[in-house]
Amino acid sequence: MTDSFTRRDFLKVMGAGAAATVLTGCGPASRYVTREPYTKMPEYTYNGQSTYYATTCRECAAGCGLILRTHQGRAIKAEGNKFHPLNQGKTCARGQATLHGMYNPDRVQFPAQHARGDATLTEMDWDAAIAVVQKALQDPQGTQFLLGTASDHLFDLVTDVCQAVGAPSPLRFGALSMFEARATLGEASRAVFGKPDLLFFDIANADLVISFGANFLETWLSPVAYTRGYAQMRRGDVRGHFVQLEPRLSETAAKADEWYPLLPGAEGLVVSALGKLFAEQKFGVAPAAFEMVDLAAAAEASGLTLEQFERLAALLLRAERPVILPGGAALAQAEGLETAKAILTLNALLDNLGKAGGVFHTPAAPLADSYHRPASAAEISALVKRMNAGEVNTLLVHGVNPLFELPAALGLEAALQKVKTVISFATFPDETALAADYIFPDHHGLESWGYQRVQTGAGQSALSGSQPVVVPYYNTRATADVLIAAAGDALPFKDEVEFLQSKVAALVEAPGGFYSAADLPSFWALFQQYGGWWQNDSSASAPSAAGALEKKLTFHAPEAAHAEGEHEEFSLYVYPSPILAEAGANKPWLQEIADPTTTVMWNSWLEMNPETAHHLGIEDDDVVRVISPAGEVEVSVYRYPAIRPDVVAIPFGQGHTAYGRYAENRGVNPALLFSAETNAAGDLAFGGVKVKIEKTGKKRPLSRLESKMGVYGFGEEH
Amino acid sequence: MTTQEKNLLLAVFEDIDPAAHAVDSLRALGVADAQVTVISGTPITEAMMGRKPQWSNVARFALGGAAAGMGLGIFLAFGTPSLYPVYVGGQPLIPVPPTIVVLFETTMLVMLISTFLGVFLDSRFPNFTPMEYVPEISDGRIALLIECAPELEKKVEAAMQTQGAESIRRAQAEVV
Amino acid sequence: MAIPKIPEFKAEWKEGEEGRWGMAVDMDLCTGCQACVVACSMENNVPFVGEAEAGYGRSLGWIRVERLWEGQYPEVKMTPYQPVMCQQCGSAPCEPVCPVFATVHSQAEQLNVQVYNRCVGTRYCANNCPYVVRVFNWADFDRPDPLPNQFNPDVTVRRRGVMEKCTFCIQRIHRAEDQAKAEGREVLDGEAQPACAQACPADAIVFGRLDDPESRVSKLSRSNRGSHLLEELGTQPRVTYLKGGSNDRLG
Amino acid sequence: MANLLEILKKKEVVLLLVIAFLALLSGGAWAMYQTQIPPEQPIQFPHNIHVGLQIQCLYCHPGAQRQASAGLPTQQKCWACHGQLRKYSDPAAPVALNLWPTELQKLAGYVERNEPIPWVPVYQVPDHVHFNHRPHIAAGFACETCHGDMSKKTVATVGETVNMGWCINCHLENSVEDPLKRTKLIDCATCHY
Amino acid sequence: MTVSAKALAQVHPEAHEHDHEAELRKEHLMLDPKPRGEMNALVMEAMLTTSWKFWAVAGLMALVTVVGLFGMWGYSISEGMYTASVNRPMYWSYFLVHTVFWIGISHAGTFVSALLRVFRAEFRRPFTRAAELMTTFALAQAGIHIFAHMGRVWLAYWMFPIPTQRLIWPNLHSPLMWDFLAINTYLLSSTMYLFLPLIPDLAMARDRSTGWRKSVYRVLALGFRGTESEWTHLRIALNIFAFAILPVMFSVHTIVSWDFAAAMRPGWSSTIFGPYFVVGALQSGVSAVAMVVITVRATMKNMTYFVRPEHFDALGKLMLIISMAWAYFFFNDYMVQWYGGDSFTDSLLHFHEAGPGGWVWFLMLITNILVPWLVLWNKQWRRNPWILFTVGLLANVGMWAERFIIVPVSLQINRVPFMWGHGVKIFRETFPYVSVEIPIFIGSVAFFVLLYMLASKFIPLVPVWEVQEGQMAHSIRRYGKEPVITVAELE
Repeated sequence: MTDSFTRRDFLKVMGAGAAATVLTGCGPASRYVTREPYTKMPEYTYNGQSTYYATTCRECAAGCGLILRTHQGRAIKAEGNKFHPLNQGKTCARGQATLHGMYNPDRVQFPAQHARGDATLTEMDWDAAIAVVQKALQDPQGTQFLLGTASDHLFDLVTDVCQAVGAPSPLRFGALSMFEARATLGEASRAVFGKPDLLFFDIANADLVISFGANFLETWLSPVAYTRGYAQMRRGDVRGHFVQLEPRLSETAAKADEWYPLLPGAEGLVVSALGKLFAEQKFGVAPAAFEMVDLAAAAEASGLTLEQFERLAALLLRAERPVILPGGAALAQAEGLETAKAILTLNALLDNLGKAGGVFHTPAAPLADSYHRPASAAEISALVKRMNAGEVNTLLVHGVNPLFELPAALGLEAALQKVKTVISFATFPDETALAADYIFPDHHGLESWGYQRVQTGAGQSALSGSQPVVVPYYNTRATADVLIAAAGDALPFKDEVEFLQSKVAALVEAPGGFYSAADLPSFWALFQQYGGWWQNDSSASAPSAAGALEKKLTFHAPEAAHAEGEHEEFSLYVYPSPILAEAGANKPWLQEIADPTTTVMWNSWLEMNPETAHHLGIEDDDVVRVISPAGEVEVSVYRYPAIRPDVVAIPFGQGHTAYGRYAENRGVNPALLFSAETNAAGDLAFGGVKVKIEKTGKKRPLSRLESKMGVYGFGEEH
Repeated sequence: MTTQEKNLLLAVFEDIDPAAHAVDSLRALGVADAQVTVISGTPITEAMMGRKPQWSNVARFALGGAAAGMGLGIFLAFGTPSLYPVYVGGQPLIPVPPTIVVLFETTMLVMLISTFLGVFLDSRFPNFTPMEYVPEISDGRIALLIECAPELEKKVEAAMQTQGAESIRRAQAEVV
Repeated sequence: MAIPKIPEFKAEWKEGEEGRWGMAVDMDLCTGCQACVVACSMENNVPFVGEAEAGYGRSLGWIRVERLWEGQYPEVKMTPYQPVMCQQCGSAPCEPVCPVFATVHSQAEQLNVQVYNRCVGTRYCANNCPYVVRVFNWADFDRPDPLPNQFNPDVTVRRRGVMEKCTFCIQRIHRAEDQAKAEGREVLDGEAQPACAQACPADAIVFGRLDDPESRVSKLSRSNRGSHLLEELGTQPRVTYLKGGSNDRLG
Repeated sequence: MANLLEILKKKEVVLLLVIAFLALLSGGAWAMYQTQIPPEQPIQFPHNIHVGLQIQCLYCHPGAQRQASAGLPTQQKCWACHGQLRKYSDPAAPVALNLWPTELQKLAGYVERNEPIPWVPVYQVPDHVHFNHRPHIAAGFACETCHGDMSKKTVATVGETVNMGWCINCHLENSVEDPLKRTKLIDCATCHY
Repeated sequence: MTVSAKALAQVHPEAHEHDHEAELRKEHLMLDPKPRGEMNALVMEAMLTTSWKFWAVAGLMALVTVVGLFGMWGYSISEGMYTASVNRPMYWSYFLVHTVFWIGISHAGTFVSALLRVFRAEFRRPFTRAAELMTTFALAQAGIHIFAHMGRVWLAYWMFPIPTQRLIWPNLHSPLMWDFLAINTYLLSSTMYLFLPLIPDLAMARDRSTGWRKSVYRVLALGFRGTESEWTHLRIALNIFAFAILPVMFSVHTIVSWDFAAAMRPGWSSTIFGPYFVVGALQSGVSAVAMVVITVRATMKNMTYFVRPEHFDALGKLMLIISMAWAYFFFNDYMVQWYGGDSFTDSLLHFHEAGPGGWVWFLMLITNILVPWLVLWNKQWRRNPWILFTVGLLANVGMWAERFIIVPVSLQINRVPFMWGHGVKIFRETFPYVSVEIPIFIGSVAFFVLLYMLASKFIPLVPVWEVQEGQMAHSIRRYGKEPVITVAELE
């Protein structure tokens, strides 16, 4: 344990004793509960009074600031950090449930060695663990790091380590960035605006938001910030108007004033058609980018009507500050990159670049020159190829669960067999950890130091800081410390805190900060106190789209699903569960939360239009086999009244085969159905997957919060 | 009950008529009505035997019980809310309609309990001491328990015989 | 045993039009994200019950986010998300039916209070609640170690057989009041925040003092967009639901 | 079957019944007693000596005037005095530990091992009662009103039967004049939530 | 096809010629007197005769009681209410159905005994005891179900208005509290009402038994001898009881109905629930009396003398009248709810009929109205114990169905459609595999039967003195050729 930790030794208050007082009710037994006071009183703490620590949420990559209430050394409640520019005191459901990750009964409790695929762990000590990592680093060319999207400080450190020892740069991956098609968005931004940026869409000040499948109230980019923006848009003097186009009515679409169910893959056509209609009516002539589109054909292919196009164009004409959002579902298509370009071009046509309610370049986060996006599926594919070729001897995985999150079709599981040593730093025994030879558990996010860059969602440049709010509950160790120890003299830091201090030292002098300090120690104290550092004023810049309107964009009608014959085909629409997202399945309270659209709890389901179900002779809770070219899953049907009849949808987030008792063997993982096909930007083109539905004759009731009878009427109960 | 000075005779009759006549003849012999107790296995009215009606306090007990029950109800309905005022549902502390329900139930409860107890208090039983009795009574016989001066005993015995008594015995203690 | 005589209660508390604490929920802003539900459960030690029990209507969340459907595809529309928690009725139907005074109207806080330790589990209150917001501890639901470390010490951990419901986070109200009293002042607007309002990313839930006409919640409650749930029952709910859309220029 | 009443006339039967009854009674009494005796403490802390030395209650239990829990002193605080006292006679050669009283040796042991002292709470309110010291101290109540005269006790013992009736009676007695205060003081939500 | 007594008479003209008086005597127990000693012997024989079959059945019932009722109840107390079928919004379920069911059954004992005593309906005499016994035992089952329904039954004593250190008293605003008072009043008073007329019969049993029974009866008979004053007190007390227990009985089921009617729920909030429930209780109760009387007659010795077709006839008529009254109240309630109902009440009514449990609603109408009306108008049919038993059983099934519809089915519908019901779940994935309510109910039926069986072997089931009193009062007079039954006023 590093010195920086021993400083916080006072937090080591007997969890057991304190917990017991809470647990036991009345009765004679409680008389013999012991209360163990602090041996030394911590600074600013009174016995029996809560202490609040600022830190950063690690449930997704957005980097919201949290305030953790701790009591007698136990973390009690996560609350939003009021000063944080991103979430401004608010939190989402996943952020609230983060404590159930830390105090989860199924965490990895000690460094361990184990046979791949076997859940029994053999405990080892940390010195041996460091030796294992050290050995791996002695073969830098054969070493590959695979990191998650949180947290950034570890990515920076690993980058440093890799540079120091000469290993290939680390790869980052996250299922949410796959679903958001971040590579496509970045590539489109580069093509249209000349800068591969994660753009900031100022919906707060817009009076018309047209979103192509952007589920920004659920998981998209930075949901808390966008929800705040949404609320501001609605609360304005003139209530902003919101239109969502996507094949199913998502939680976000439910908040839209107008929802248009369009066929997946036709987004580009619709964008072009809108651009053409708008330009023709406003300027009399359509720009080159959109002139190719045939309105009638676009309507035909997208499943919308010409009247609906007219309606949308009329809205655009009347709006003062319109903005168009490129959702992940629209971009993760074969023509996704073109679609992304079309959406950005339409924004340029609407003349909202750099204006209130429009599109901005997110300012570079502190300690970063530009945005480093996570790896696209193509890049992961390349890694898989290298693994298969035997070029990777040691794979070190942290903060990501690729065996679950990546499509099985990419072949990672087989490739792992070719890797001699797989080391996982997982806090949880997830699928990838169980496929590793060693698990050297990192602390949970709330027990860790670190920082996370705010990449989008706020106009300010912001760095969100983490600090441990409680002493680590188990015999875990910060991965940063392990790496620093393993790298030995290759790095100039003694421990993680020293590394962090060396990084933030650059900000002490930075202008426009939320606070200023004379020297590093005081800055570091304030950094902990406020949970990060950020600028006071927005420094978002206006993108320039010179010439974009003149570049021709062409789209093809999406391949229609076969509607004939016995084996009817459906487009499969997979969306990240708004509640579980990529890594929430192990938290019991998140499992218990009703899905906002279907109110299903604790399971996966297949959404199907009631008409289609009727036609196929399928009822609620019937288990069907969903077959794609890549694989098949069995899942219960939820007859969802607001989905296209030719589309079926499955949420992503369940279907774990490991990952603790609350996640294990629960629901299905739709990633098994994806093919490895990618779009021009390298993102997985999962939007084009077609599936067949087969009845199994089984029934597995879904647990719903809603009363089926009350919501759908009598006769709907089975 | 003092039985030392007086003799007790238990005359058992098969039917009501002879017993009724026996009562008359006893009266003729100068045995006071109060000294004759009619014991029967079936309720027979005093009128059948030509005797004065019995006095019963059971109804008074019932009335007293009703008053006490009402008092209990008043305490519950009006007393307890003012002992610890707890406000619920925007209702007044002591609402009228529920009070009526409570008053009714407690009144009836205590009234019936005191009626029940009244039966026993009034007829001075349970009594587990030996008593003058023959089991045939519960088979439908009617018995006259006659308390008479020793000098009258023979006459009474003869009169009973005349009236057709099945058996006449000097009352002995029967454990009942 | 001797009954100590309690002197006569003289204070006259009149149920005001507004009550003391209130909440306003802007349904136009509510995105149905369920952050309030999780926040509430974390703050109030609400147990989770597992798939089978949850599917059979035994989940214990104190808030639920309702939504219904209107129309048929493709003209189908979801009704606005509506978080429903205890409405803290001024004239609460649940209170008078409890035989043992386990749910009572707090005269000091003007809230509808569930006294867990007094509850004998007849569940009548839940039957009589028109909003169906009361939940019952059907069992001692298992929270394996070390999950109980997260328990909030300010909130009783309920055992099986006890009714429970939203308290407007009365422990936070008490904390704020205690703080204010120690400092010799009134509770400030926004000082006491229930977990749901604090978490709500869209700021759709606003909580505060109704007896202060200048508070944010008072102003919102008076808004012409506001309405109460099942107002016709005369329960005087303290939660105002705001509907939106009137100033939509493009709609 | 023998006469039921006759059975009861047998002496052995009656004796057995009496014994069974007494066993039940004493079992109950023992259980009651178990809940009433002061618990075994790790250190027989002499409150009387400390109070006798004019140390204020709030010196060691400062939480009482600002929060719900009065708090227990850390051993740092204990040692602050006792560590000095040890050196009092001759700072160069402090008293040998084994010459100290046993209880202080125990304290020294805990300090040495940096181990919290596992005190057993004496005044326990159940989980469903939320007691707050602060308003009681702020209202001017002396500690001994509830905790008894500590100058006469070594380890803490329960001076009063802490039950709801006891709380309410005191609340009533102290709000006779002020109906508003009484409303707060007998309100269920004041303690139960 | 209808077959009337008149038609039968025409088929057998000679029967008419036969001595009509003998027929009357055969028909009416009151006109067929036996010496008291003989009747005593009959009753004592019936009480004392047991066969191995009796003990086999009793043993089985005891087993079912211990396992089904007390075992499962203990399990549900230790595990929590999730072992039952309750959920949100169906907070009340079978336990309350069965509580109301047993309270309903308990009503007829008092009704038959007290109301018929008040109106001097002489046919009541041989089976008042059987009916009162049913009241007490059925109320005990009802109490068990109320307690089994509570989440924390070990704290049920908080409902007793007794002073405690907490200084807090029960809430008299609560219909459940009224219920608690009313049921206690009813249980105590019906037990006393059972015991008072039992004393002379206990004295009779005392006089005719030996051994342990004698000593027990000696204690229970309290030294009753049959003196004039004892009879007088008893008579007055019984009159007071008969008059006073009737309003108590009505109040009990009215208050039970207020548990529902006082609630703010569609379908429950109905002013007619009081009488509707009372009549419903009589419907199930009188049917249960008929079933018990038929069973007792069939299984116990010598009972054919005491219980005769005239009793079936009278009970059958009573059942028919009550069935009509029930139909009247049912329609009354339904009509008003249907006509003026808000949308939620409409949904509820629709749900009753067309919901998944719709068949239960139709079953209720068939067994409560159709069957009694079709069957009981016929004198021959209602005199047939098999038919009467079947009709009684069906009526009880129907009344169970009615309570089932009122409690769990109606609780599926409330004013918040999102929170409408999730159905009633009987089967579970884990032990005990069925909701505990089912074994507990079966156990309580067994417990009821067991108690009744044991009681029938311990107390004289026929109030011999009352029968004899009736026989003393009855006689036949002839007006011309017509023999006419006359009753003397003995009191």
